[in-house]
Formats: sequence, structure tokens, C-alpha cells
Amino acid sequence: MSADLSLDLCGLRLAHPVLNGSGTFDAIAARRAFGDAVAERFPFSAYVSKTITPEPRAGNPPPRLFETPAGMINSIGLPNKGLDGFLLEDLPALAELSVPLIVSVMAPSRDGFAHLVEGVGGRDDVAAIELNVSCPNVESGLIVGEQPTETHALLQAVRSLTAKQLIVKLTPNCGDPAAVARAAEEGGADAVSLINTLRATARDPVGLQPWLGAGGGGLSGPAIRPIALDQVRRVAEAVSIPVIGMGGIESGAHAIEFLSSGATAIAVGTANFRDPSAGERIVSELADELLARGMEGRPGAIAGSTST
Amino acid sequence: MSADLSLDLCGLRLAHPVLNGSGTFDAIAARRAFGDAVAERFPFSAYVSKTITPEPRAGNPPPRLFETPAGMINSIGLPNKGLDGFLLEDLPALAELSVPLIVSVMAPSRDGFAHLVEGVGGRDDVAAIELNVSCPNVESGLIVGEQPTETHALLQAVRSLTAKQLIVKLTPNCGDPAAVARAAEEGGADAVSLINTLRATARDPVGLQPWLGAGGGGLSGPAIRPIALDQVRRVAEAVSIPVIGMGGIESGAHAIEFLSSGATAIAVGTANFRDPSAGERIVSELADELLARGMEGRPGAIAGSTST
Amino acid sequence: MSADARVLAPFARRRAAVSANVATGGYRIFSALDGSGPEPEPGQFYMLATERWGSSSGRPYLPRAFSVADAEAVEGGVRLDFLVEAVGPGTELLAALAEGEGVLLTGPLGRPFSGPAELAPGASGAVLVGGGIGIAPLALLRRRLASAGVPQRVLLGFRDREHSGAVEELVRCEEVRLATEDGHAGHRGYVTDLLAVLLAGDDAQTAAVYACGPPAMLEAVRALCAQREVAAELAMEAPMACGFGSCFGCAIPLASGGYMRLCVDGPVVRADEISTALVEGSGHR
Amino acid sequence: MSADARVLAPFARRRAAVSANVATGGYRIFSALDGSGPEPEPGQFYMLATERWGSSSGRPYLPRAFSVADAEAVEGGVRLDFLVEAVGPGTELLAALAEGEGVLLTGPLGRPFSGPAELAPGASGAVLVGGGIGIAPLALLRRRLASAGVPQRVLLGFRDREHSGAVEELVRCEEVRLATEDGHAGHRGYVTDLLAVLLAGDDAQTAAVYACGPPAMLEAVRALCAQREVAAELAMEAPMACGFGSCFGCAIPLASGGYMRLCVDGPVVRADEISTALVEGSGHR
Ligand SMILES: Cc1cc2nc3c(=O)[nH]c(=O)nc-3n(C[C@H](O)[C@H](O)[C@H](O)COP(=O)(O)OP(=O)(O)OC[C@H]3O[C@@H](n4cnc5c(N)ncnc54)[C@H](O)[C@@H]3O)c2cc1C
Ligand SMILES: Cc1cc2nc3c(=O)[nH]c(=O)nc-3n(C[C@H](O)[C@H](O)[C@H](O)COP(=O)(O)OP(=O)(O)OC[C@H]3O[C@@H](n4cnc5c(N)ncnc54)[C@H](O)[C@@H]3O)c2cc1C
Ligand SMILES: Cc1cc2nc3c(=O)[nH]c(=O)nc-3n(C[C@H](O)[C@H](O)[C@H](O)COP(=O)(O)O)c2cc1C
Ligand SMILES: Cc1cc2nc3c(=O)[nH]c(=O)nc-3n(C[C@H](O)[C@H](O)[C@H](O)COP(=O)(O)O)c2cc1C
Ligand code: FES
Ligand code: FES
Repeated sequence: MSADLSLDLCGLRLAHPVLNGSGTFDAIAARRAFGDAVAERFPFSAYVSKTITPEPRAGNPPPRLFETPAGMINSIGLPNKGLDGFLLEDLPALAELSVPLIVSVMAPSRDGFAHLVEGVGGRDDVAAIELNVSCPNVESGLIVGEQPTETHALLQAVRSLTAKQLIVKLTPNCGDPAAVARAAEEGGADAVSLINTLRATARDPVGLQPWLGAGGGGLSGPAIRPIALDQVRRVAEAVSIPVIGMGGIESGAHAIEFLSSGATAIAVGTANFRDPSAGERIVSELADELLARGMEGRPGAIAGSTST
Repeated sequence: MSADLSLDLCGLRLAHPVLNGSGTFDAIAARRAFGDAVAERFPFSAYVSKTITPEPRAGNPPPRLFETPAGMINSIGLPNKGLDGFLLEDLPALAELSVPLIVSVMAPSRDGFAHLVEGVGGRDDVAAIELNVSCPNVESGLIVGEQPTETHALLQAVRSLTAKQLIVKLTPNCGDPAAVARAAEEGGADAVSLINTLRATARDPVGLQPWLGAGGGGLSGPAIRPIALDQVRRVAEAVSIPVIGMGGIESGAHAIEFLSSGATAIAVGTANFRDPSAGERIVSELADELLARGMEGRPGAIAGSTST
Repeated sequence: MSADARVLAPFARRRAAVSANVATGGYRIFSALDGSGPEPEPGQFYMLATERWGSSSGRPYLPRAFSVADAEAVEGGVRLDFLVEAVGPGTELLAALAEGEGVLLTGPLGRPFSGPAELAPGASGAVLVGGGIGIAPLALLRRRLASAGVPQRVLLGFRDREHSGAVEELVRCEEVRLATEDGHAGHRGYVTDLLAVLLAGDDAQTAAVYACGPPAMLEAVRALCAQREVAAELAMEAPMACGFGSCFGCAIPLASGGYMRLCVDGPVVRADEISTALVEGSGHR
Repeated sequence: MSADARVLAPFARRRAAVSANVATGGYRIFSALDGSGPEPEPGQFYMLATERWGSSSGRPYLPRAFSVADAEAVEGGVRLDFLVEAVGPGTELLAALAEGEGVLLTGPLGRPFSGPAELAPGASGAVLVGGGIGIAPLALLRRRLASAGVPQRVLLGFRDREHSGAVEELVRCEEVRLATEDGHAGHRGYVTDLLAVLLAGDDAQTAAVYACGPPAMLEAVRALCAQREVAAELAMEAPMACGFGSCFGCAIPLASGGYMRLCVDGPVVRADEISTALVEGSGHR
């Protein structure tokens, strides 16, 4: 990688702008399959963990996957060991990675989020926290990330609990993600990331009953890239904090489109499933593209240069 | 077509449940390309016109199209002759079709909608009216179809102006389409149709500037089918008026998935562009599927039988 | 929309078998046997796709528009020739079609070239101007004009030897004048230089000009003919999703204001219908 | 997760050249030369895709999981054999791979079969039970056990002649007992009938059973072995997006509650780890 792709992401010093999407690359399981090469050639400049919750979760009943045109639906259901299990078993292993660790958290209530932010934020091995707000708040019954008010209130509840960067992972399932992003910024978020998966469902082609064990799930992959690009553009225009863009990114060319749309960094999700080293390829394609365009140096600069 | 696919759609007697999506099949232009075969072998059981507005519109500057993974973005911008031009030039030609005519209308204000509903509703050649609510209301600045309140108010403003069936074309760009559908039903809508295109954008792969002349557009095609299927299911569960489902339908098998999800009828959009007789193929595939499944007779029955 | 000699298409996409696919400087010419379609008029086009359209990237999804380069009634149907430049996923799949494989097509579509008499009443002859891949529709036009006994001059322009393809194959014709940007053949420069000289002649006013090629060339032809008040028709390109007037994607600005749909009001347009042939997103780069 | 003999995969998807593709009753066996990968262990699998994955319908998009049916170190790398049943868009593309074409693969992945001693301490021998397409991983297992001098019995079940494929090709072995549902060969009925008889014998307790096949067969084997208290390993299937533990899509319910990820905790599981081999959406229909 010849071009200098390093950047500052709300205080995090990153070697390049390519992260992983939460829940799309398990660094611990990958090591079981590929060995130390995973740590030695880690594709991402920061590692975003799968979302953890206060209590352990088993996840949704199978089937959990359905392949769609140029994409896939997942209804995984956030299986995880819970906060204590994560801190005890996973954190030490993830701390061995050579890159900053961003822990994704979700809870059914503000207190639950507060508990997670305190628990995770207290660890030196954790660089930043991503708030996954694509969940209902039991107090209001509303999906936090679909409501500016809910999102703002959540940030106010947790902002004071940690000095670490707080990244809000926005949901695309609302009319105006930019308004939610503004609420997050006003609430003290250091960055926003988007898009999460789009609400989707599938039927058994033979039996016609709902295919997924949980009834519905979330759509990801190239199919949603045009929607992601649009929301990233709108959100980047609406806030002054950095934006981490994702949604169907499969190549350096796609990455540049997101950076041009105002993203400071991008994340690779579903593409990891097709090729475990997709991230590595995308970084080098991005480096080549930037060199070819004479845009090496801080890629964030692209945004200013061409976004409208 | 051996199976009996006829049905009653909120009072419209249709030979089969396959309509066209508004703006995706121009029966007049198609006749210029294919001649009388279009009228003689008209693929759809009812014809939905492209959306008309009170005044003529030229449409958006080119480029208006961008192909995406398993789909496309359009930013056509509703070019049309305006109400008077439509009634004078297009309606007589469309009246020659052997199927019921549904005229799609959109206006920037409730008065504008009222003007259209009165103008179109007064014509015997018009069987029903589809309200395209994916537009801002100049009075509130809000997108009508994203707000239950706006949608309800619009229906109240126009419901009394015509005895013809009113179909509300829902937008997918909101958190809770079912709530908007309920508002439409309470306002007196006879049916709802969904989904319209999803907000999307594209960049010139070379120049990186926004590709579309209008900056952004709407995503359609197979890529969005899993999202459409989910929204159709949610809306069908929320309302008791019939649902016309669409979004990436390309085959009889896809049509059955929508019918199984609670749709009474379905519409073919982008698939028309790949094959002008896609609708005809889908109808016969649907007939074969229903026969094979022993579901011939009112296809609406499928919904009851397998949707959950 | 003026009445025209357009041939109507069967109301369905159909399969035609590829009977040949040969390389020609820079491009490919492939032929398909259309068993159920009519003979197209010069300037008309088809929407094409292969049977394994698409890829893991999900493109190509929509069919692609192609002028018919030549067409001949043969045993078992009509032989259609298409000249293809591989510039992206769709043209790459089409350029790679092997004999015996199927091509899915809808057409013939659109408005063809008009006859010289129609275009320029009392025209003494036709002037055919083509550039690069744009020479495609001229072959069929030339043959039809020749068999109608219309005197014609053919002016062709090419970037360089790599892109000088298809001349021999397509324009078997006594009198062809060439212009090449690299000067490897004929006049060094643009084909419009040749046209300018020709239109300086006294029979210019009665000439009917037919042009197709890259937007810049078409614009030069349009401007020149407007200035010399010579009647001209241009075969244009625009992004097309459907090809039969249903998507409204192929908008071309009209001189009179507003837009035309190039797939049904074109692709052949009278030079005076438009105020520029340079349209964002249209034509080959 | 118990330590196992799994072979690690290179950390990248790579291209292997297809060296053969032959039909075998009902299925295809294709071979690819893996230039840079290690020799897999029996029971491991690869995620496969072709170079032109996808179609205009946008599927297949994700890679597909395939047990390695046989593997041999040859000149230039490792020859990998895969047994493919065309049941959808992905397997159709793979079954159609021609010699010289490329296959994109990641692997070897997952937990392999354990040795008999490990599985059933003091096991006198191994019993291999396979059904239909599920016989794939048995070939490699058989060769490895044979070279380790482990006495073995092989029981294979097939629906009918059409699906009796790959026996000869894959299981070149003296003693194979067959069961066919249509009775065209061997016992008329299920392979588990043969297993029941065999486990009735006195050396049953010390046998180590290795089974792969359709969910119904695996469940019958599981229940039988549980009842007779015979140690067994089952090679299972589940929908997989990644194959390396990252998507959590391949969930299989654990007897102890919760789920395992079949791609990293399997695909070979100890029969007593699960309470049923019948999992919604998993395995061949
Ligand atoms: C009436 C008509 C006649 C034609 N005749 C011929 C002919 O005879 N021979 C011939 O070779 N070509 C002809 N063309 C052009 C041909 O249709 C295009 O070259 C073809 O559609 C390109 O498809 P592609 O997938 O190969 O390339 P694309 O990927 O579609 O790229 C082609 C151009 O489209 C733009 N583009 C890039 N990405 C996208 C995207 N995702 N969505 C939309 N646009 C994009 C860019 O400007 C790019 O240069 C004709 C076009 C028209 C309208
Ligand atoms: C560890 C492992 C080893 C395997 N080994 C072999 C082997 O050696 N040989 C072999 O032939 N097969 C093997 N399989 C099965 C093989 O992976 C599948 O048959 C293959 O993935 C099917 O892909 P397809 O595109 O052909 O069919 P698909 O279209 O994926 O359909 C296959 C099945 O998936 C379901 N399905 C249908 N549509 C979808 C959809 N859109 N999304 C998700 N599921 C859908 C249905 O149940 C259908 O029957 C193995 C699987 C696993 C997990
Ligand atoms: C299988 C799967 C699991 C996911 N799990 C999570 C998760 O735990 N938390 C989260 O915030 N996003 C999760 N996501 C969303 C991704 O991080 C990403 O936002 C989305 O998939 C869009 O990017 P992509 O199209 O590149 O995959 C998941 C996505 C997939 C496909
Ligand atoms: C080119 C194009 C033009 C459209 N024009 C209209 C329109 O005028 N009015 C409307 O209500 N929907 C319009 N739509 C939306 C379609 O009717 C349909 O809701 C949407 O495309 C989803 O269906 P599909 O995926 O089958 O195309 C248009 C869609 C396309 C692709
Ligand atoms: S290409 Fe669709 S209207 Fe012209
Ligand atoms: S297949 Fe992705 S975790 Fe098992």
C-alpha cells in the first residue's frame, strides 16, 4: 500500500479508512479458521465488535439467512455472551489485535445502555463505543434510531458516563435519517455510522410460509448500496461530526463513492462473507484509486473536493 | 390461461390480479412501437397511468437513469401533459384499452389534489384514481405519504369529491408504512398500493460527481423485492382494505409470494422494461403456479391460507 | 411526432440464435438469425441481452440498445448484424457471444432515417457521415439508398487504426472518404472537415445529410448544417431502460423546449429538432 | 469447543483451476487443482463460487459450502474433488464448470471427523454410513482410515438408480453394503436398517460411527446410536453465508441449549451434542 491513507476519526488515529461493519467479521472465530494470519494481516484499521447486550442472548431460531438479488437477509438476533461474558472471554482476545477496538452495544432501555457504556467504557482495551440504536426502547415502545427525540435522550443518558468516543449506528428504516443524526450530534455523539440493514422478509419459495425463523430480518449487500449512498450524503450534509459510511461496499471504487459523498471512513460488511480478505483487497484498491486520482493523503479530503 | 384468476378489487372486476406499476408502461407509446398487439394482448387486468399533475411538467434534466445491482435508479421527474392535456390527448387513447383505467395523480397541495380528483373523477372512462403521495405538501413542507396525519388530511379533502375508488400509493421511505396505510383507510381510501421507489443516489464512476441530473432518484427492481414483501406484509396485517403489492416482481413465483403476504393484486414495474410482455408471462406463470398448487379460483384466498 | 416509416416490433422479447461473431478493428460484429421479426429500417435499433445476463455484481440488469448495422432476409428469418464496442459489463457479454448461443432481443424499435426526398425535397443525393462505432447504422442505410438509386457520398472518421474497424465489412462502397485523427488513413483530422469542404460545393443546398457517431461529431455536423442550411438527420444515443417509450429515461432536450423520448421520437432526429447534440450521460465517452 | 485436527485455511479466497468434471449417477464430480492450499482433513468443507457467479436475477450472490469428497497431493498442489447435486442457481453453475475454468474457493474450513480412538476409546473399527449426496466426505475418510489400518464397514443408502451415483468413483472399497429405497441394489429400504442390524452385533459398543446424508437419515442414525450408546459423529448441513464464523447464520440447536455455528463448531458434530438432526432450512430437501 503506497499511498498514505491514514486519518483521524473523531480522535481515533487510523491507518486507513476501511473498518468492518459490526457483526460481519468475527475476529475470534476467523482465527479458528485462518490462524494467526488474521491478526498479522488484519484487514481493518479498527475492529468493530458484534453488538453485545447486557444479558447473554442465544439468537433467533433458524433459518437465519436468505439470499436475495445482489444481497441477503439476515435474522441473526444478536447472539452474544452478554456484557460480563464479553469482558471476561472476548475482550482479552480482541485486545490482541493490533488495531483500535470499537465495541458495539445495544440495550432495551436507557439504563441498559448506561450499564453497557460504563462497563465497556471502563476498559483501557476499548477505544470507542458504537451505540446500535436499531432497537425498541421498552419505555416508549419506539425504535430509538427512528426517533430524533429518543436518540437525543439516549445520548444525554450515556454521554456523561464515558470519555471515550461514542459512535451512533443509524437505522435506514425511517423517513429522515439526517434528523436523527443531528439529534445524535446535539446529544454529544462523536461520530455516526450508517447504514444498518433495511427491514425485509422472505417466503419459502416452495411452502410460501415465512422463510426466516424470526419472521423477518434485515437486507444487506450491493442491492442496498444506492440507498446507503443517498443516506450517507444526506447525513454528511446535516452534521459536522464524521460519518462512517457502509452498505454494499465491495470494492475500492465503491469506497471512493462513499468518501466522495461525505463519509470520513467506510465499513465493509456482507462483502466479508464472500471473501474473508475482502477488506484487504478494498484497502489496496482504494490506495491505487487515490494515487491514480492524485488524491493520496487524507482521503477525507475527497469529500470536500467533490461532494455536493 | 386455464385457471380462473378473476377477482374483485374494491369493486373493480378484474380478469386477473396483475396490474402495471404507474409510470412503468406507457400504453400509448407502446402502441407506437408494437402496434395494435398492445391493445389486443394487453398484459394487465387494469391500466394504471403515469402520474399526472395539475400543470404540465417537462421532467428532470438528464441523465435520468442509473443501473444498480439487480435494479435501477430513476429520476424522471413526472413529465406529463398536465390535467387538461391528459384529458384532451391521452384519455381518449387510453379509453380504447379493454381494461379498467386507473389514473395516478399528484399535486403539491390538497387543493391541487382536489382539482385533479374532480377533473379525472368526472370522466366515465376512468374507473379509479390512485393518489401518489410521495410528494411534499407545500403547506407543511412534509412528504404527505411519510406522515399519517398528512395522508389522513388529504383523504378527507378529496374523499367526498368522487364516488370512484381511491387507491393510495404508499411510499416506502418511512419508519412505519402500516401507520400511514391505516390513516389512509380511516380517511376513506378503498385500497392501498405499495411500494413506490426507495430514495437512492448514484455517483459518476469516473467523475465522482452525482450522476443523475436531479441529484437523486428512486430505486426499483429485484433489489428491493425483499423490502417490498416486508412492507406489504405489515400493511396487509394493519388494514382491511385490499392491498396492491409491487416491488421487483419478475415472475409468477414472485407474484405468489406477494399474494401470500396479504396482497389482493400485484403490479409489475421495472420488469416491463426488460421485456414489454413481461406482464403476459407473469400472468400465465401465476395461472400455472395456482393450478399446480390447487389454488385456482380467487387468488386473494392465498393470503388467508398461508400468510402469518 | 411526425409519421415515419418505422417498422413495428413483435410485442414480446424473443430469442435469436447467434450465427457469427467476428472481430473488426477495435470492435466486434455479431450476427443473429431473427426467426420471427420483420426486416428493420435503417436507423432503427434493438434492445439486447444475453441469456446469462447479470453477474455477482448484479449488472447488467437492463437490456442494452444497439443500432442494427445491417439486415438481410435469409432462409429461416432475418439476419441482423450488430457492431459492438465493449465498454462495460453489458457490451462485454454481448461481444463474447459465441455462435449458436442465444441473444434476447426486442425490436426493431424507434424512428428510422427518412428518405432523401422526405428530408430535403429535391435532394440531389445523400451524404453519409459516420464516426467510430457510429458508423453502424450507415451500412444498412447505404444499401437501401443504393438499391433506390440514390447517389451518395460516404465520409467516415476514426480516432486511430485501432478504431478503424468495420469499414470494409460494413460499408462495401466505391466512394468512401476517410478522416483519421492520427492520419494513418485519409485526411488527418475530423470527418467534419471533409463535410465542410463538401458542403462548400454548389450542390450542397440539395444534399441530405445523415450522420451518426460520438456526440461531439454529431454536434459539429448539426452546427455546420444549421449554418449552411442543409437538411440533416442525426442518429443519437441516450441511456435507455426500455426502448419503447415507457420509462421516460432517454430524454433529449428539444430546441422548442422540453424533452423528447429518444427511443420513440428518435433515435434518428432532424438536426433542427435539437439545439445541441451534447447531452449529459448520452453517447459514447 | 474441543480441540480438533482441523487444518487451517489460507486467509483469502483463491482461484483453483478445474481439472475435470464428470457425471456420476445423478450428480457431478469435479476436480480442481489448489495450488496454494493445504491438504484438508476428512469432513472439512470449502466455500465455492465460479468466476461468473450471479445472474440477472442477482443470485447466486454468496459462495456455497461443499464437503471435500476426496483430496490428493499432486504435482503443482492439491487435487480437490467435489460431489455436486444441482438443486439451484449456485450448484447449477458449479456443476457446469468446464476443465480449465476457474473456481473461487476458501478453505479447508470447519471441524473434521475425529479418529476412532478419539471418538470411541478402544473402538475396534469404524462404521461409515452415507446417504445420497451425503456420501461425499466418506471417500476421503475411508482412504485415511484405511491407510491408518483401521478396520471399517461402509453402509450406503440411495433413493434409486438415478441417485446411486459416485459409489464406484468415491468409495473404492471391498466391503460396501447398499440399501436402496427402490430395491434396485442391495437391501430394499433404508441404510439405517443395515446399521441397526450391525449395531445389534456384539462388537457394536466398540464401534465408532461416522455418518453423513440427508437430515432424516442423520436423525435416524443419531437416535439409533443414542439408544445403543454407540459413539457417532454426523456431518451436517446448514445455510451458510461465510463459512468462517462471522455471519452466525449457520445456527444448529445444541442439546445443552442455545446454538452452535456449524461452520466453525462443525460441520462434523458428535451425535450427543445435538438433540435432533432435523433443523429448519438445513440440509438437502
Ligand atoms: C439507440 C442506441 C443505439 C446504440 N447503438 C450502438 C451500437 O450499434 N454499438 C455499440 O457498441 N453501442 C451502441 N449503443 C450504446 C450501447 O447501448 C452502450 O454502449 C451500452 O448500453 C453500454 O452498456 P455496458 O453495460 O457495456 O456499459 P455501461 O456500464 O452501461 O457503461 C456505458 C456508459 O454508461 C455510463 N454508465 C456507467 N455506469 C452506469 C450505470 N450503472 N448506469 C447507467 N449508466 C452507466 C457511463 O457513461 C459509461 O461510459 C447504442 C445506444 C443507443 C441508445
Ligand atoms: C458443510 C456443508 C457441506 C455441503 N456439501 C455439499 C456437497 O458435498 N455436495 C452438494 O451438492 N451440496 C453440499 N452442500 C449443500 C450445498 O451447499 C447447497 O446445496 C447449495 O448451497 C445450494 O445452492 P444453490 O444456489 O444451488 O441452491 P439454493 O437456491 O441455495 O437452494 C438450496 C436450498 O436452499 C433453500 N433456499 C432456496 N432459496 C433460497 C434463498 N434465496 N436463500 C437461502 N436459501 C434458499 C431451499 O431449501 C433450497 O432447497 C453442503 C452444505 C454444507 C453446509
Ligand atoms: C449477518 C449480519 C449481522 C449483522 N450484525 C450486526 C450487529 O450485530 N450490529 C450492527 O450494528 N449491525 C449489524 N449488521 C449490519 C452491518 O454492520 C451493516 O450495517 C449492514 O450489513 C450494511 O452493510 P453491508 O451491506 O456492507 O453488509 C449485520 C449485518 C449482517 C449481514
Ligand atoms: C422509471 C420509473 C418511473 C416511475 N414513475 C412512477 C409514477 O409516475 N408514479 C408512481 O406512483 N410510481 C412510479 N414509479 C414506481 C413504480 O410504479 C413502482 O412503484 C416501483 O418501481 C416498484 O416496483 P418495481 O420494482 O416492479 O419497478 C416509477 C418507477 C420507475 C422505475
Ligand atoms: S428508453 Fe424508456 S422511454 Fe425511452
Ligand atoms: S456460515 Fe457464517 S457463521 Fe457459519
